[in-house]
Amino acid sequence: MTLDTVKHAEQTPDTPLPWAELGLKPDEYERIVEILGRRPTGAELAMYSVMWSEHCSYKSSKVHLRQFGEKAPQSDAMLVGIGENAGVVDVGQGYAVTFKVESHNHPSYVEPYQGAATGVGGIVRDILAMGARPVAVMDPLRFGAADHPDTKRVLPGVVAGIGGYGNCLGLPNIGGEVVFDSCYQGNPLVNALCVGVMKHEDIHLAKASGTGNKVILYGARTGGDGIGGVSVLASETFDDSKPTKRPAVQVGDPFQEKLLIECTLEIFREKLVVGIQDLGGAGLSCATSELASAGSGGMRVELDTVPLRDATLSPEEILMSESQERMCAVVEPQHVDRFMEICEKWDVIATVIGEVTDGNRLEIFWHGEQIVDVPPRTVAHEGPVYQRPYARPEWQDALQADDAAKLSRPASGDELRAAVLQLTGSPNQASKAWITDQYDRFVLGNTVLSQPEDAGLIRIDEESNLGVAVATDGNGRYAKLDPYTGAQLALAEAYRNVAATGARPLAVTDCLNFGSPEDPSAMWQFAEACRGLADGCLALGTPVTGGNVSFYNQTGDVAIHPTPVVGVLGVIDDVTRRTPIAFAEEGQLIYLLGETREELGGSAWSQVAHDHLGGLPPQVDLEREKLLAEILISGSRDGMIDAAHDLSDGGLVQALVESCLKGGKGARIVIPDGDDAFVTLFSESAGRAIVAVPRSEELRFTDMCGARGLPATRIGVIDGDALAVQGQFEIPLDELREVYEGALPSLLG
Amino acid sequence: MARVVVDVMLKPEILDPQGQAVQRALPRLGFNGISDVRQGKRFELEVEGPVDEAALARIHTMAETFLANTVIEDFFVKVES
Amino acid sequence: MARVVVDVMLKPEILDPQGQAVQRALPRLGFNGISDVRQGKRFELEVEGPVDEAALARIHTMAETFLANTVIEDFFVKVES
Amino acid sequence: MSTRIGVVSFPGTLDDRDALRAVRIAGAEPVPLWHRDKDLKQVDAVVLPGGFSYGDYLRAGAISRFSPIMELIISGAKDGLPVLGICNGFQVLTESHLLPGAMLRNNHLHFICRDQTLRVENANTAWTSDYTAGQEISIPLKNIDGRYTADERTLDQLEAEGRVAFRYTGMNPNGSLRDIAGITNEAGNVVGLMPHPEHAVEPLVGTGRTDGLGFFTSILKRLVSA
Ligand SMILES: Nc1ncnc2c1ncn2[C@@H]1O[C@H](COP(=O)(O)OP(=O)(O)O)[C@@H](O)[C@H]1O
Ligand SMILES: [Mg+2]
Repeated sequence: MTLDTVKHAEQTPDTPLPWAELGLKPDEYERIVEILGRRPTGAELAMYSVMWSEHCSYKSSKVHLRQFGEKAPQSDAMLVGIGENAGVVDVGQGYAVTFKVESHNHPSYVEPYQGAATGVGGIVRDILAMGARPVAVMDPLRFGAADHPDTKRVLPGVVAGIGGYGNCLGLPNIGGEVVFDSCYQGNPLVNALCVGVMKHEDIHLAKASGTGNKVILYGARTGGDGIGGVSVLASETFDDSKPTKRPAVQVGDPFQEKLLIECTLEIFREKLVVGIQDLGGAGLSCATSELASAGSGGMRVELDTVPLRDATLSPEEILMSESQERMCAVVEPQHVDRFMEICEKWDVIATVIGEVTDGNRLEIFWHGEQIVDVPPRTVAHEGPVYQRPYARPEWQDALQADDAAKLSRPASGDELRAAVLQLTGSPNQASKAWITDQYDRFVLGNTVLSQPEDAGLIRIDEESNLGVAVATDGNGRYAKLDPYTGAQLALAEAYRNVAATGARPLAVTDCLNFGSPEDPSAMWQFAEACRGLADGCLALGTPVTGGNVSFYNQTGDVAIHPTPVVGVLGVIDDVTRRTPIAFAEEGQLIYLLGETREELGGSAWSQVAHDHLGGLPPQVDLEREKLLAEILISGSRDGMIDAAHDLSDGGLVQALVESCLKGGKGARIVIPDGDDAFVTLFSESAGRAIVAVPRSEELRFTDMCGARGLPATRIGVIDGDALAVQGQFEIPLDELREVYEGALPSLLG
Repeated sequence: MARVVVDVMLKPEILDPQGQAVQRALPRLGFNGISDVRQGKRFELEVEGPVDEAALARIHTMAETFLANTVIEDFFVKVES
Repeated sequence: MARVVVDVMLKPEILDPQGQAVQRALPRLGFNGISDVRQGKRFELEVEGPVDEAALARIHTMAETFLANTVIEDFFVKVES
Repeated sequence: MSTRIGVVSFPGTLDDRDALRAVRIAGAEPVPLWHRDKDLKQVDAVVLPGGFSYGDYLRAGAISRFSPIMELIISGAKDGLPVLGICNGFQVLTESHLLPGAMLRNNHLHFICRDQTLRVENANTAWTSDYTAGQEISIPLKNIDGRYTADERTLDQLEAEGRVAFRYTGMNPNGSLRDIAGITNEAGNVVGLMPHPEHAVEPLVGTGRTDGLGFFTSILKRLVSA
């Protein structure tokens, strides 16, 4: 076979190319021909097709994601915004924190262990590429029904993969989510979040500048992993009947990644790089074109210098390979030797594969012949943009009209008791310890709060006790009922969770998991969720710093619930002031903050008791959320509250169960006069939390709430070894614990 | 009672970090002349009754659906003499 | 280039929970008639040069000191034809 | 002169920073050691910390055992150098035959991370003198290859000589024979255990208890009074 060089392409304009098989649309191919003024070479086609895929180009989502920038609240904390590998926020004392959540959904369905493992690996490299030391990970997960046989295949593999990779990297797992719902049966969601810390001056960006600077590829050798994975996997619905579309799976090597992290941090410490980029989806195509596109000059790459694991790879395959654990750095010539020395110290293979040129083209050579000659911006940053049609689905009205108020409710104390136990033992509300005990939460020695807590909280400075807290949340049921409100509820919950630990919420990352953008209904859900999130972030003053979109989460015509997963990062000046969820001191008073309305649409109770989804989700009041957060933060800082737990799915009763079990202390609860016991216990009104207040602080605390106008209702006291609701029921903690802790082990073995 | 062995190896195109780690360590330990190492799994099955074609076919299915993950692994069934 | 295989198996007296987990799962998957399963490791070594007695002796040492931990494992070296 | 305690980093070691911090909190001078180092930098004792050295590929601890620094540590330990192996470090010690037995995959086959109680059975080793025999402590446990195994004769001998240094109580988390969480050599200078004392030296982080600090204060006292 003759090599398809640029010259050859010029001479053979009529050679048919497999652009359609590579996922390009006719007009997209036309545009490539127009940009180049000739037909692309095979290698160029490979690059464009993979970089213009939905996954890399965000072509369907871009027009909506723009709002995150346009409506961004004024924030002094934002150091690097959307568009880089990850956003960076200032947390004070010269420290900057970067964090981002990403999806690895489809690969984790095909091969749960490796799919999830490489998902962790990928997000960690993103954080590393910003110049930061990765310090913690989180894993928001969604699976099909807990008792479905395929869940038993997918879940243990995913969990083992996340643990196997993250544990081996030495990154504490400080939280996440586990949600079961049959809508995720064929499309589990595996999202992974990483947090990194650096000093302001260490921030690095992905750009290649300085003519003559060397381009160094370092890390693992390049093999045939996931060739075409990005374009095929992420832009087409996975379909079992067409096994040819199954991509080669990527296999992770966490040990190699650990070396890559330490090696890269040492390189940063010695200030040896001008620009740096991790290799993730689209591999070298992405790294070289993005580096060149963001920089000032062009780039020339000798592709045959790339160290290979499989000598038979073609140049196109090398460009598209998604082999893991690789990074690409731009280094001034005088620093190359030292760079190589550090790589050698860490047993990391490093190779100069090219250099920055003074032109404005990305040129790639293979055995001396030119196979790529493109303007890099057209590959990396000026891909197609679609204004996809969207429309409110016609079933939306009927769904919202199907009010949960009509469902039959527990009335007697005995029925309430049974409902509590049913809720506590349901897979979504039960303890996730079977999963989280497979994750190292102690490594690095800075974990102050980890699961089960409202947010993960880590110390970032041992002297000053400065720390950060991160929580992720997302409720697909709420979003299905109303995607605008659902996205805001996800944001509000994560925000509230961070505040409940005593940290001040600062910034947002999000992973938007949706169905096909080519389906106007799914696209409407997406548009609404983006609008809701952008409006919500503006109202709360927490900018979106970065995130990820995962489309095509659907099987046939049936999409998953729209699932915006929102991560909120907060800062706490003194981690010793943090507030845990545990009820630890008998005699302390339990206060319910916020207002409870009858809001059962999309609730955990409606799912567990009636398998029902309908009506409207809880209302959102972001001003109230801000006020609640202020109270929680002040209460923690001034020592007025010893425990706090936000209220979300499962409502008040679920929060009580968790705080009691965590602290090993019971509670005596009195339903406020005139209130309905069932609604008080099971409603999911937003903007609420419970707190434990030492008696000596009661007056000070209620004065503060009163002065600021936050409803605070004393609902009980920490006492005994049962959860007792006066006049209704009493459940010994042992019985609750058995139900709470026994559920997942009995389902998963 | 007969023994059937199922060897499960990563497909050649799939990265084998374990084998690589072994191979990289060998020269340091003074063992040279090994150009590649792949690490896989070996299952020894004690089979009740005769290992006839039907039994082997069943074991083949078992290897394909359970012992090996054919997305990334190849497997080989053999009867131990 | 020749291939030498080193099989490493837990000693018979050592509990093998991986093998047991496989064995326990088999009936649930509809596979009966397997009375025992042991899971071990298989190393495929590509040897440069002739696999003569000297080479095999070296590989034997390598297996004994490195590939296997003889406190818990037995190993078997064979030349693949 | 201050007491110098070395902490070895192999490629893939994870808890080296924690171990260095624990040494510092105990009041000794932490000295980072690198697996390729060809001298021990005049340290008075050595900690082999936890992690996945060389990815734990092949077997946990199997590849690290052959590093240059391990040659020095093996010969030093035989001459009385105090050595503490934690988790992966314990695995390196058994692979190096400084301690008998071997570590296998947990009986439930999962990685497990939990707060674990153990009983200090031998408070006479270089690393446990600040505890009392029979004392129960609670420190984090996190591993996937933590099932301690040895043949019956070895186990009987360990018991007879009082060399079972720590035993799991409450629950055996991994199927270790005779609930063994850690052991010592005959001289008492080499100690290995699976749980992580270095994660339990500050009241704020980790489990919020400081039950692990005694390991580091024990060795410090021993070295200062020597
Ligand atoms: N996949 C997971 N990985 C790590 N931690 C998890 C995971 N799933 C749940 N958790 C943790 O378990 C605890 C309870 O989860 P959840 O009930 O979803 O919290 P909340 O309702 O406060 O958002 C939290 O600390 C959460 O971070
Ligand atoms: Mg919460």
